[in-house]
Amino acid sequence: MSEVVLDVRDLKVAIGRREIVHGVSFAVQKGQTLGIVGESGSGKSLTVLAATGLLDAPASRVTGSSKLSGQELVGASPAALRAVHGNTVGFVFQDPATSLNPLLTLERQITEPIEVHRHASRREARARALELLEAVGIPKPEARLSAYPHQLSGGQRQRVMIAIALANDPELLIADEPTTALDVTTQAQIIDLVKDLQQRTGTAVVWISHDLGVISRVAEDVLVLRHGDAIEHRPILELLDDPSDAYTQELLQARPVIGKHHPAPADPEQPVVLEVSGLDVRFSVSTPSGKEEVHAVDDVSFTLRRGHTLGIVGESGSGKSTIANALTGIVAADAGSAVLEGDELLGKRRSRQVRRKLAMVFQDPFSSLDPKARVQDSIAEPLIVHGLHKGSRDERIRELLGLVELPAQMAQRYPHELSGGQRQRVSIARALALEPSVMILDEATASLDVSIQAKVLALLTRLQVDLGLTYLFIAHDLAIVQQMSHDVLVLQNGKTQEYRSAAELFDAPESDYTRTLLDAVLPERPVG
Amino acid sequence: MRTRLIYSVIVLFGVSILAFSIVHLVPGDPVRIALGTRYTPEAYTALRQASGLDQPLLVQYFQYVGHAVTGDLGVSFRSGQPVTTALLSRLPATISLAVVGIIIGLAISLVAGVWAAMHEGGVGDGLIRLASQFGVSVPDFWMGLLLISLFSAKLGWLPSSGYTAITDDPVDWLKHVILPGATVGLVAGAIMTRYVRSAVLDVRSMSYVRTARSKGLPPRMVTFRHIVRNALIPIVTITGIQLATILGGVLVVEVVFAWPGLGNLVYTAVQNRDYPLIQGSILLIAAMFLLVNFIVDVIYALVDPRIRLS
Amino acid sequence: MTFSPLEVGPVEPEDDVVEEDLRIPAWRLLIGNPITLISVLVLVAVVIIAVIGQWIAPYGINEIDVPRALQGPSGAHWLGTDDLGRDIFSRILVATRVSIQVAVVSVLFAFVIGVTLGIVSGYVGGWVDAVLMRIVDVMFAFPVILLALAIIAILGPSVASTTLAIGVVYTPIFARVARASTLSARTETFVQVSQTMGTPTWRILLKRILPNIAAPLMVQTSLSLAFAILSEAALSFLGLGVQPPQPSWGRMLYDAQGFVGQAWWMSVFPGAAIFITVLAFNLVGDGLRDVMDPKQRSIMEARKRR
Amino acid sequence: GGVDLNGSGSGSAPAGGNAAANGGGALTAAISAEPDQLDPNKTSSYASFEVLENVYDTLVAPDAKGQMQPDLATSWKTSSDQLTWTFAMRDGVKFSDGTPLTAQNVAYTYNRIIKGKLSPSWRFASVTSVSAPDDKTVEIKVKTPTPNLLTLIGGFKGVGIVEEKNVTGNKIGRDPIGSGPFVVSDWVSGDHITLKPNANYWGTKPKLASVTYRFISDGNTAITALKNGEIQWTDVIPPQQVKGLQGNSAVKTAVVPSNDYQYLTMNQKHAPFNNVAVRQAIAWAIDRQAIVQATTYGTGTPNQLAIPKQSQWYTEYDKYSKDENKAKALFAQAGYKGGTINFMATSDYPETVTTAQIIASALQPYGINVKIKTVDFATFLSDQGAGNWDMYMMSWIGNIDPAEYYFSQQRTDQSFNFQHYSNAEVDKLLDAGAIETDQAKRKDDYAKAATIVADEASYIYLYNPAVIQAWSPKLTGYEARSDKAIRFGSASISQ
Ligand SMILES: Nc1ncnc2c1ncn2[C@@H]1O[C@H](COP(=O)(O)OP(=O)(O)OP(=O)(O)O)[C@@H](O)[C@H]1O
Ligand SMILES: Nc1ncnc2c1ncn2[C@@H]1O[C@H](COP(=O)(O)OP(=O)(O)OP(=O)(O)O)[C@@H](O)[C@H]1O
Ligand SMILES: [Mg+2]
Ligand SMILES: [Mg+2]
Repeated sequence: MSEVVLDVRDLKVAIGRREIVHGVSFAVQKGQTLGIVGESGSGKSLTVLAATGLLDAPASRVTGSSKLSGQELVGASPAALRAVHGNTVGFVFQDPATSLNPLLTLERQITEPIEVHRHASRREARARALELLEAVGIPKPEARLSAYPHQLSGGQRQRVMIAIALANDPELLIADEPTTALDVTTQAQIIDLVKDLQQRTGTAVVWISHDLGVISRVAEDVLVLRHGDAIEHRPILELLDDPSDAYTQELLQARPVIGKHHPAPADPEQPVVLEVSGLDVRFSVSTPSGKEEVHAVDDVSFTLRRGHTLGIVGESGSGKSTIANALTGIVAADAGSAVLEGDELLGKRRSRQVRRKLAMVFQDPFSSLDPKARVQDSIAEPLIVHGLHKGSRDERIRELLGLVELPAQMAQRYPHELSGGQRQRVSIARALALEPSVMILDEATASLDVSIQAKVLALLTRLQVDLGLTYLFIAHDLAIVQQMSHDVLVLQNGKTQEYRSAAELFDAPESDYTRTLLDAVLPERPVG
Repeated sequence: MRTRLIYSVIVLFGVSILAFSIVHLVPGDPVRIALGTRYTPEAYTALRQASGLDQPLLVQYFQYVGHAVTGDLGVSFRSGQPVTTALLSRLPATISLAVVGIIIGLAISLVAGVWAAMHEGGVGDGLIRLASQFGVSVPDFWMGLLLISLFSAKLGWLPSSGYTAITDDPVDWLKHVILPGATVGLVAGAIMTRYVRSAVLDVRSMSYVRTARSKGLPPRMVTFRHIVRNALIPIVTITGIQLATILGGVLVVEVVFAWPGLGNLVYTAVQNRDYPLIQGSILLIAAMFLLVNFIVDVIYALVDPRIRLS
Repeated sequence: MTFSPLEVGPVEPEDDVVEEDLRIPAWRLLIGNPITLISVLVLVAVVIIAVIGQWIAPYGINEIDVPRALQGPSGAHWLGTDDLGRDIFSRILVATRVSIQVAVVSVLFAFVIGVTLGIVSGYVGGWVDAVLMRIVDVMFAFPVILLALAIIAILGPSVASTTLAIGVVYTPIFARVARASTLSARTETFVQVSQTMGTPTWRILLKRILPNIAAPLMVQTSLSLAFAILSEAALSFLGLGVQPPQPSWGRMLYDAQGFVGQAWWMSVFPGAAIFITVLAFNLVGDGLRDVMDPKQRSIMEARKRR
Repeated sequence: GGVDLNGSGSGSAPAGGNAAANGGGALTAAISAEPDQLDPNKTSSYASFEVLENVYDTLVAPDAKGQMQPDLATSWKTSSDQLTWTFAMRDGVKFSDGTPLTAQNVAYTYNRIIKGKLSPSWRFASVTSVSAPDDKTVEIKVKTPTPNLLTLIGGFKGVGIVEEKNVTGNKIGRDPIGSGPFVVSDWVSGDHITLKPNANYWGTKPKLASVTYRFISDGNTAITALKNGEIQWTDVIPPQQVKGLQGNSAVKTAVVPSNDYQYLTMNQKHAPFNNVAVRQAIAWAIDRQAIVQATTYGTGTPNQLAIPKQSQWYTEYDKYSKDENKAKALFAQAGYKGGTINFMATSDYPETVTTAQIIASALQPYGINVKIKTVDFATFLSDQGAGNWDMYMMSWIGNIDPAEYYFSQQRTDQSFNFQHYSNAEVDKLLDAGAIETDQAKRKDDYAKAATIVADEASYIYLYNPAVIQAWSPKLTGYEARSDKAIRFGSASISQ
């Protein structure tokens, strides 16, 4: 047994009166990776921050013990903690967009911990920074040293974060959802990078993720957290093969995996509802150096039949949302046509009647409901605007809530009194109120936990079957696209890479790009 | 920057129209004021003609703007002095007061605001917030009278009023500028403290601050290099607003301290219905306002590479 | 497509639980803060005095009695008498109405005009926005005191013109605040949802934008009320506000200017009335900001629950 | 005294050049406003004259009692028809720049005022020509006998003798050249004006090394500065502060009755003031004592006519007192039942606002609702001319000769008869007084006219305010004068 780097015993965290982490214990050894999984809010971040003495919430209280190479961190003095942070422990946080200081050069940000802990001279620190940038795979590191964070892509920023965390060869690396905000392809690169570095330096790693797929790729051991309790703490393969806890089983179950679920079959003879051809959208972005053009959607065509689902998939920035926005009229299309049940959507002011036939459900359930409006007011809006309810309005609202499996009392609530899944259901109910011909779902489940995502997806499938709905399903996760769609359109840089029936596409991808996407999908179970 | 310039010209043009119409809408006869209590009707007509007040308003306006474009703001109706000269002679006092006031305000607000934000929710924070509310709620003329009666009348440390140019005697300049500067600075400081505090609070919860702490940096480095520096943009903004306000003339304070600033000049000009002088001062104040905004923009770019490099 | 009313199926228990409904109503939080509570009570008292002041005043506000002039505080005249022998306590009580009335009406004026301009400008954008905002810019660049001086000079000094002057001066501020908030509210997804549903613009402005920018507006309103009282005092201090013999706090300070040395009570008490009222408005504004700001609010709630 | 923090004074070399001769020290004086300009013939602001008094000379000048004495002219005589005045000029007078001052300069100045219709031109209303037959002689011809010509051309520095070169060079506004004891050496806009002794002065050389005028509009500030020793002289003193100052041994306070007067008047174009009984009723209804007390704090002198006691032209008259019964009876006689009247006051003269409030309270019992409209002085003057007022209070200042007290305000259709008073008898008396050369008869004419004016309450004369000045005991050789002329020529200051 090699040496224990971090040893956490019965760690409890309370904020205010509320205890959030109820006594968690775990240990990580040198060169080993511990994965922590759990739903959002289960206390993953709090546990790790408290264990390393980085928790800074007002009125927080930490008890228990956490030893880093034998040194007790719970209750340690700020100075003692500072000597550890950035030195023997390195941190990588979730959001690469905001975790680097926008006003400082990369050099400054990387050399800071080196100068502070190693008392290195400017030149030595700079040399080390170069080395680190090279190690994390930033091209032309010399030139990049004087760059600012906004000049880097998301993946590059996360690499810089890793460089900072590894600057002083820490014994322990804490990675809190380091790849959640990244594309699948970038995510795979970052995972490989960390594994590679770990092999070279023998650093112990604690890797937090809500995605079991990621964890199974990086970790040897897994700790499953739920509501602040450790439910399972076992080697990963053991857990995957034989989950003992019901909750773990559910997590595994809910995980979208390619080929696991298929959409209900749809009748190919159904009439065409939406016919899009040659859709083209350009944005002119004004920069101080002049106007620049972004070709967001480049000559995209597709048809959608009643009762079918068309999946649109692609990396971030590939133009998926822009297609949806052009159809709903939020952005203006530059060319092309879109005919919805005989009505041309593009290029003119559309009537209110036409607008009604296209409903949209957005990604973020937090921002798509008016925080100042009760659930019933949000659902009532389309009813009032289009005069859609025949009988009593309250009756109809209750009916719609029933359709999305929410109790009628929810009508009185405000959005902040709902969970994410409930909010997304309300959004769906509001879309249903329009009695639309086509429903556009733009990453409708991307921000939900896997178990809730699974339920919402199931709800959508049921509604499609029961009500004969037609979906335009936008997502970046190939597995759920596969689960929901009859046809799939793969988009890259606004261009169609492949547009075929889902079955054919997943069986035998034609374009290289589709293949890269499929390759980057994490396997269900790591080998060995 | 060019659009900024065009924008400034448009705003100045709008200001000139507003200034001109307002000035001429105000009742009160400048000629009678200028002639004093005894005069003959002939003298009245003569002066009216001599000052061009008998012309149609539109003609007066276009003549005014025509000259203003060449930098000629006309001559003061009362003193016969060129308006530009009269305004320039007031600038040193105005700028002295503004600079000293803003320095005092900044010093107070940076120290108190940053400290309060870094100790959010504590007793000190509560006291600073309350004190800043007191400062915002006290009428400034009141504060001025108080300072005079304490430091000048009671203790005799500082002169109660007046102004010496810094070029004549820097020590004397300082003695004279301290009290009015403190009056202006305390009020500005109270207002700015609130903004500094909330700006620092906003930054403090940013993810990159957690990153900085995770590097084990000393607290001072985290506070200044990472937090305060990122809070500078809103701080610069509110400083600019305060500076522009003081430059525009803190009339009541200037009256209390017999300070020869623009506010005092404008006030007498209004009393005398000295149209060219009023219009000139309004244009100057507006121009300074725009200039300060411009400088604020430049500082933004200096502080923030995202603005500088894009 | 027909929607057959489905049976409301058995609702399966959601296990993504919502935090228990521990929300504390905003007003409870507001008055939970002792400083805010005191400020609210002060304001309530001020409003009551504004309404009934003239009936509870022990003396008539214009009972001039020169031989009795400039007497210090005493049993007969709690806060002393002024240069014409009038009772200062009575005048302060009666003056409350004017000061509050000027502040409230002018801020109401500024609110209605400013917010309308700001919302429309921010939401509609384009040239409407450009034109409206240039006008606002011009008003901002224009020296504030001069604008007020000029308006009062044009209309002649009176309560009405003071009110209008202060209202006009504050209009662009409300316009700016409303516009800035509208600009960010406009890009909120829920507004886009309403747009895609074909909801008419007026309805979006009224039902979606306005309630969601209420927080900054409320804060701005309470701060503006404070500043409006100060502005009335400053204008009256220059002799341009409320006209004698009607008392207002600022007017009383103006009258007291010449007596600072020998009759401190003439300036201290009206000054204190201004200061206390302004402070109360500012502190309530601060309290509102804390309650309205979601981040501040959860911190407060966390503390409350402790 | 406090610490002397006065920063000006020393420093630049005096313009006159003979600083050694005057060891009288540097004086700093506070006046309430900044002069608008220093052209004596053009300015109308008192602040300017406070400075110019020490910079310019006139042909003749009043002494402390208001008697006209030689100044630039040493003697004068009138022709037997009283239509030609001949003045003999003083020898060896020079402007401060060294140019000799001759009769030509006098003729130039007077003609400049007359032809340019400058503000003092009303003083030359009866003058038909001014000429200088030689360097030593000035000849003034008048239409009608003008017994008060000396007062007209000497009572006021607005007719100070200017240098042509200084005028045509457009310098006079800020760098005036006069022949008085001092010369302007420095003007820092908004802050101060400094005078230096005039090396070419014809009279006794001033002792002071310099006089600096600072502009302080706030009375408290000025008094604080005086007590602190920042200034040594000021007239920015609210009357209510006088008592406190008089008790202070570190300050000398002068309260001297002035030649100004305060009056109340009613618009006789408007009902009910076209009815003499209503005007008289109001004269009986008001409490003069209260007004004088509340506005001047005992420094003013109640007077029911315009001319003050110290003047040789004084007439006794004290008909009115507060009498409610008389007032009621007169209102009843006029059939006036009360109503609303507009009182115009101006914030630039706070006593008008105070008086307005006292009158409002005094008239309330008679069912009269006095609405006070306070405007700034510019508006006051416009409205005064436009006639949209019922009642106002104002002062009339700088008077020496009785004609100045009564003619332009009470003679039918004169330009300052804003109340539209018209009485043939009064007109006749005023016209006669203007040309009467017999002093005693002249005094009698004015006494009669004034009595009628007061009886008919065209003006309700209230009081003569005082000249209030205060200075440091270090300042010697200075005296406060009733005509508010501030002369530092013979003053000196001990260190
Ligand atoms: N500073 C704080 N103040 C109050 N409550 C907090 C604070 N930080 C976290 N919490 C609460 O603690 C609980 C656990 O939070 P934590 O951030 O550890 O969750 P997580 O498992 O990391 O979730 P996610 O996957 O969303 O990051 C949540 O209910 C959260 O609301
Ligand atoms: N309003 C806009 N103005 C300018 N550029 C825009 C605008 N909206 C989108 N873009 C650009 O168009 C491109 C496509 O964006 P789009 O939002 O459609 O991507 P996406 O595929 O939905 O990405 P994601 O998965 O991140 O949501 C991007 O480069 C984006 O920066
Ligand atoms: Mg987390
Ligand atoms: Mg998108």
